[in-house]
Amino acid sequence: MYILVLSNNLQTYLVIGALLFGIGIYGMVQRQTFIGMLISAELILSGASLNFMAFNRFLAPDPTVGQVFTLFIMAIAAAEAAIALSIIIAVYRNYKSIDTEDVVDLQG
Amino acid sequence: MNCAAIKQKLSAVGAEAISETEYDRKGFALDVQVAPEQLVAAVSVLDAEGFFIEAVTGVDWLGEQAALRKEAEAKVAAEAKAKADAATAAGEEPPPAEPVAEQGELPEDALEAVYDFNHYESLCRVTIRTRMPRSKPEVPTISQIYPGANWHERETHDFFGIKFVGHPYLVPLLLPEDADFHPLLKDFRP
Amino acid sequence: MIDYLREIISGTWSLFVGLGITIRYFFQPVVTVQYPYQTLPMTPRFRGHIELVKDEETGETKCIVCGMCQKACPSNCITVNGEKREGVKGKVLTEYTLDFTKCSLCGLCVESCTPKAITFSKDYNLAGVKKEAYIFDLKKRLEAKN
Amino acid sequence: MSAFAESEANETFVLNLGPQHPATHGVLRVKLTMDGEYIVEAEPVLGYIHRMHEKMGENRTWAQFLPNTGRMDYLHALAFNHGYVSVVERAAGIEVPERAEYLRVITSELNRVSSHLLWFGAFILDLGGFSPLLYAFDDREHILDLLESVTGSRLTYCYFRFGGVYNDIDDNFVAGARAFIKRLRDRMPMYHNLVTKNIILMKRLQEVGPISAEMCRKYGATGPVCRGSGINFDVRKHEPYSIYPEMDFEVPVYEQGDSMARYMVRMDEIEQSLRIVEQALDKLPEGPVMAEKVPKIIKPPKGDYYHAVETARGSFGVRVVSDGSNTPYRLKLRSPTFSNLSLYGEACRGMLLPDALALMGSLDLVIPEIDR
Amino acid sequence: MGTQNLQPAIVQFAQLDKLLALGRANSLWPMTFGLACCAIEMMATGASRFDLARFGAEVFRPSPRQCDVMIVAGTISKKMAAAVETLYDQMPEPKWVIAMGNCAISGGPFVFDGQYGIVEGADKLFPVDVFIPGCPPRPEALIEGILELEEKVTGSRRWPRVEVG
Amino acid sequence: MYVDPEIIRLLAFLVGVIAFAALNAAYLVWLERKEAAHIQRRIGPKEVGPFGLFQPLVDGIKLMTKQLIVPAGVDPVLFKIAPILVMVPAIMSFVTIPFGETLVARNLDIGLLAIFAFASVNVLGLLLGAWGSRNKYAVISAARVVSQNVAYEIPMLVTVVTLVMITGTMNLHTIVLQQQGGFWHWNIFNLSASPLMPVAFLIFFVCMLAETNRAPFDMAEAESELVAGAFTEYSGMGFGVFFMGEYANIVIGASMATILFLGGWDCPLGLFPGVLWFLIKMYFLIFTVIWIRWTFPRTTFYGLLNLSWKILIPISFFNLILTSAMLKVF
Amino acid sequence: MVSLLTVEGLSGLLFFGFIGITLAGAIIATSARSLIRSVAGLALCFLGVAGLYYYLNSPFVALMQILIYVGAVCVTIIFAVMLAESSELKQITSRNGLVGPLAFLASGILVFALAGLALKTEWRPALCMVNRGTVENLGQSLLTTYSMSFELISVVLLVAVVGSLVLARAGRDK
Repeated sequence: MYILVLSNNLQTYLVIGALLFGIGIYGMVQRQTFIGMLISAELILSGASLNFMAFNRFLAPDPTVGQVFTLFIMAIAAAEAAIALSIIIAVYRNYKSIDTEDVVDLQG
Repeated sequence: MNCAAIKQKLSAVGAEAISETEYDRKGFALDVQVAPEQLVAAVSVLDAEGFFIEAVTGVDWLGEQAALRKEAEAKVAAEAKAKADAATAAGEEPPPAEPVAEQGELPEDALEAVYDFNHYESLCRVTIRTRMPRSKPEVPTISQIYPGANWHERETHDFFGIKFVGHPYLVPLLLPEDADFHPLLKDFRP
Repeated sequence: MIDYLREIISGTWSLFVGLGITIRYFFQPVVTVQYPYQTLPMTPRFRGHIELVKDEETGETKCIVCGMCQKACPSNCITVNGEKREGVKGKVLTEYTLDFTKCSLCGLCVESCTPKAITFSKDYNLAGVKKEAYIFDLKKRLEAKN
Repeated sequence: MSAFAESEANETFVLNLGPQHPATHGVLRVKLTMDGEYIVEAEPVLGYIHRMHEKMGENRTWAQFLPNTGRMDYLHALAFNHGYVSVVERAAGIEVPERAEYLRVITSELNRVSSHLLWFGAFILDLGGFSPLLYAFDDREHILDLLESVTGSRLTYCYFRFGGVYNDIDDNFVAGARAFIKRLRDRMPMYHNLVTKNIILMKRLQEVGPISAEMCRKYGATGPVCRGSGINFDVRKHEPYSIYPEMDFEVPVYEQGDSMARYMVRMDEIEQSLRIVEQALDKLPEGPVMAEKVPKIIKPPKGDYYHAVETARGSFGVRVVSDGSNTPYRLKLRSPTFSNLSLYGEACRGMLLPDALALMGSLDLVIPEIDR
Repeated sequence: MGTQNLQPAIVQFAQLDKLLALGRANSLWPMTFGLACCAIEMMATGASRFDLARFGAEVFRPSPRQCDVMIVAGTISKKMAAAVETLYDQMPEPKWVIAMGNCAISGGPFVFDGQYGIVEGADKLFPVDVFIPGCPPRPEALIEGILELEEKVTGSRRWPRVEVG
Repeated sequence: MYVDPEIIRLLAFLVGVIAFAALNAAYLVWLERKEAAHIQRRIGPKEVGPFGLFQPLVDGIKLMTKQLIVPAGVDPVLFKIAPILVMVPAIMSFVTIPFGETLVARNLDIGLLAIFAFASVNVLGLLLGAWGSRNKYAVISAARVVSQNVAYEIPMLVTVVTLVMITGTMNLHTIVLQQQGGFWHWNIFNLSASPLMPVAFLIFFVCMLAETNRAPFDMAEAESELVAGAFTEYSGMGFGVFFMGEYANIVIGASMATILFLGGWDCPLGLFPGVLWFLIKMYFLIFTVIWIRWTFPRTTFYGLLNLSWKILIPISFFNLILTSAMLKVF
Repeated sequence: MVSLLTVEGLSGLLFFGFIGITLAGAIIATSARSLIRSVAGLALCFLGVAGLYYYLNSPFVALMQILIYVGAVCVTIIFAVMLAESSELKQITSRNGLVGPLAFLASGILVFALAGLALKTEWRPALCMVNRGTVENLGQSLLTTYSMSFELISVVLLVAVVGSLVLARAGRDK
């Protein structure tokens, strides 16, 4: 059965990665709140990581590279989430809103 | 600090009547009657002397005036009767019964607010009373002097409908929030 | 620094002391009285609901229907009725109802009873599915006992 | 989301503690305005167990009101009995035989110990410890057995009468009380080791919920609450009643004013009460337990009368206004916890929720006594 | 074949119901809910001397969502009545109510002409399954009440009755 | 039809693990109730079955047949999903725990990491459930759980890292094998690696208590403060599953402590190793957990954070540095 | 032909499950109305991705994914949602009717391009393997080849921790 060996196929992962990336982009545009956008950003990062991992598994001569990359992305993502959320909270404190449209007052 | 000194200070702010009572008999040392206007001044004196607030309550004197009059009438009648008896005993013609003097309308019955203060160090329970007409039961609040009076006054307002003028939050405390009855009034019927 | 360490150590020690106490109790015998199988002895002065006393000589109640208990009761849970019968001195009890659901077990009725015709029962474990079961007809109860 | 949206403007939200909440010891409701876990404002809402005692006082004869007193503060019912019978005796001029006063003090102090034990257990339960509650209940059952053997009931006693007490005690009671005193004295070190010295409890109580002496005065706090704030005020010493002047006991006072101080006051009071009981048992005179000349229907002369007693929670005062009839004209019950609780709103401002609950526990609330 | 096969099935359903009833009866979790004096006796019942735990009924849950039985221990004032009703409504089915003490049964000693503050009995608010009279009832009576409720649920009583002389 | 024996083995393990988790949860409740009772000098459940042994069974029957209320205003999806999110990771963690020399479902090289990874999902479940139930008490409780878990994950992980430095592997099976042959080989007594090993064990134990929300750190379900905390709105089996998840987490915590510090299935005196010893050690730890629960009052929230940041974290870091220095020297 | 009842078959099915979880999670994350459900979707998506990593022979990264993304990032986001929930309702009002479809179109094109590229390109596997990519290898390369980046990442994390503390504190003071 062909479909059962999909898991051993590079393209599968690449397509899933592309889908994640696309959904992330869509969410990025569509979402109106900072948190929603942050979530979408995480999706985009996931798509990228998945690509790295897939290439790492199937193509790379040194199969630690992709993993190291993904780990770094995770660390960056965690740091980003922490910073982004503290910014969101600070914004919320000042504007009482996490809606991007409401935060237009640059003179703050 | 002794009760006599307090008595003087209280009379200085214009208390209507002050009597030193026998502690063993009554359970309090000073019985002070003030007009509602003097209440705050009197309480301030106690506050300056370091008294603590024990309780605030009310008494409904409904029917008191009628009873007083009845008593007075009875007294008059008794006197008349005694006179008559004395006269009869003396063998005189009893004087004709005097016509009962026509009396005006009864004065209005009063509501009384009673404040109990006590002292941590020495034994001197001071009772301050103030009377107000039943139709317009208003008395200034003392909750700015004693924050503890806040609840006591609310409770008294619950039970008697006494309005503490200037009270910050005079809503029912023990009765339901929307209660509009005052159960301890003598004419209360549920 | 010394204080810091001392606090840690003494604090931890206090925790172990506490654990020691509870584990000691763990191995001690239980103090439970297993109610439906075992029962505690009731003190003779225990106050259950009231009950009519039987006169040992006549086998009848001692009640003289004076109504003192009814008057003394703070919560109006006693109803006593009697009637005049021929050949009998005083009144004869026809009804003695106790609404136990209003009783506060203060004992004023028992105290006020001059002929000592009522006493406290020892019913300490009443429970049932009907409220009406606790409006006792004490006269019937006395007769049922006989 | 409404909970959070409603208070968006100032980042606070309202938390309704009660009327059914495990920490409020009954049906108290506290409206807490909170900023996160910090309390901005606390407003106790009373009256959920308002049982119209004062109204009932005007509807019943002097004697018929007796059972009510035991139901206000069901934990220290005998002291409330004591306050009420004392004021009526004062009003009607009834002399009480000495033995009766001794019995009143013995039973009432035992009752105080049982009240403190229950408070101890419930307080630790508030703080999350469970077993001390049951140990305290275990000890308390012994007191209840003793009291039941005299009064006939376990909780809401109606034992005192105008002019004396209802039953005399027997030798079994005396022996039992002495045995109990020994037992509790042996147990107290265990309580201290298990609870008082426990680091977690110390951390939770020390410097938590401070109440200043001035605050006590302004709010009229009495009992262990004011004694924990350095005020040496105990009605038993301050305006001695009954046979307390003849007893040798101390009033424990702690200066700190925090929850730990109030805790320690009560723990020390248990020992003092045991001392009183011990002395009273030693000195117990022979004689009747009921005055002989007590009128069947009591009609005190016209006037106001006041009498205060020291209950487990503070000074309980009864003001009666008699119009000379067989029912009180007005009956004011000054309950200690009412005043003690009234300072809660101010005391817990800015505190964390668990600390505020510890403070509430340390005030030793009995709600039916507050609401009356 | 139909009838012959149906017969045992019905019996088995009955057995299942019996099992459910047994389960429910032996795991009555009360609500931590005390109103007045009787609440102290309720605590005493849970304490070492009487130990309600023997019947599996010591799991006092503070949230009504997890309770099976509400022990109304004390006077219900009119101010409190709404809250008590809400609590009752919040409990999941099947649920039971025990009215402990005279106040919960009929208002007890606090009923008088012209009373303005209390509800005269929990059964004015919701159906009550077991009544335990007393003021307050002794802990044994509460245990008896729990046993009575178990009897009501399962239809039979497993425990001996204590006769009082 | 051909069925791969490997699948049967997997299924058997799955069934076994779920049954083990469920039974454990049920009988830990029984143990807790009995132990609490005896500490308090009561009898505890007794009337249902011998020694009340059927008590968990009837409780289970009752909970399963109880009405499942989804209160108005809650987020129904999250509300229903949350108990599962608490339960499933716990069950998955069981897969990698070696109960005996051969009794392990999946011997992962990074079993230690797997358990920590799955444990972290637990918090998410509680958070979603609490937020989904739209109850203020639940939300406060959830906020507490998270800060608590964050605060205690640090000393726990540092301690575990110290341990991994000593053992050099994250394979639980290997870690146990290294401790074979008498209790002086157990990591808790491995004083040559670091003289603070017993302290490290204490830290691990305390962190485990905090992570599983057990007293004295039961902030999440602080009865006297937050009614029933995150579970306030849950009824019937929803509550039951939360409860099972909680007890499963305790079992996992206790088995981790057993594996990492107490030599797993190793017999203290080097006699016959076996699964029995593992269970004895694990249940002793659980007994201790319950024992602690019924002895101490609850800490406050800031007291708990203070404990973590001021005491546990410095000590565990000190231990880490000390251990690495000793490893370098010796 | 592989039977479904073998390990391979099951694992293939499981693989489908993971793909489904990933995509479903991602869609929920972007389209759910309430933020909290988006986060739940995100967590679901991350779990799926972790599963996919497992299939890519690196259980270590899979577990790290769960530990960091689900256990830390998602929890942090939920926390923020709790603090700033109130604007959730406004979500329903879209700013412009065209934004949705346009975004869909744009991302659709992007996905098609990327997927087409992935499928069309002929990927050539590496000729030889330096190592097998186990945890050990990973650790070694982290501490040798990538030690510099490792250090830098730690600095970034530290800065992030300090920064977020400062930001969150600043709001408190006002």
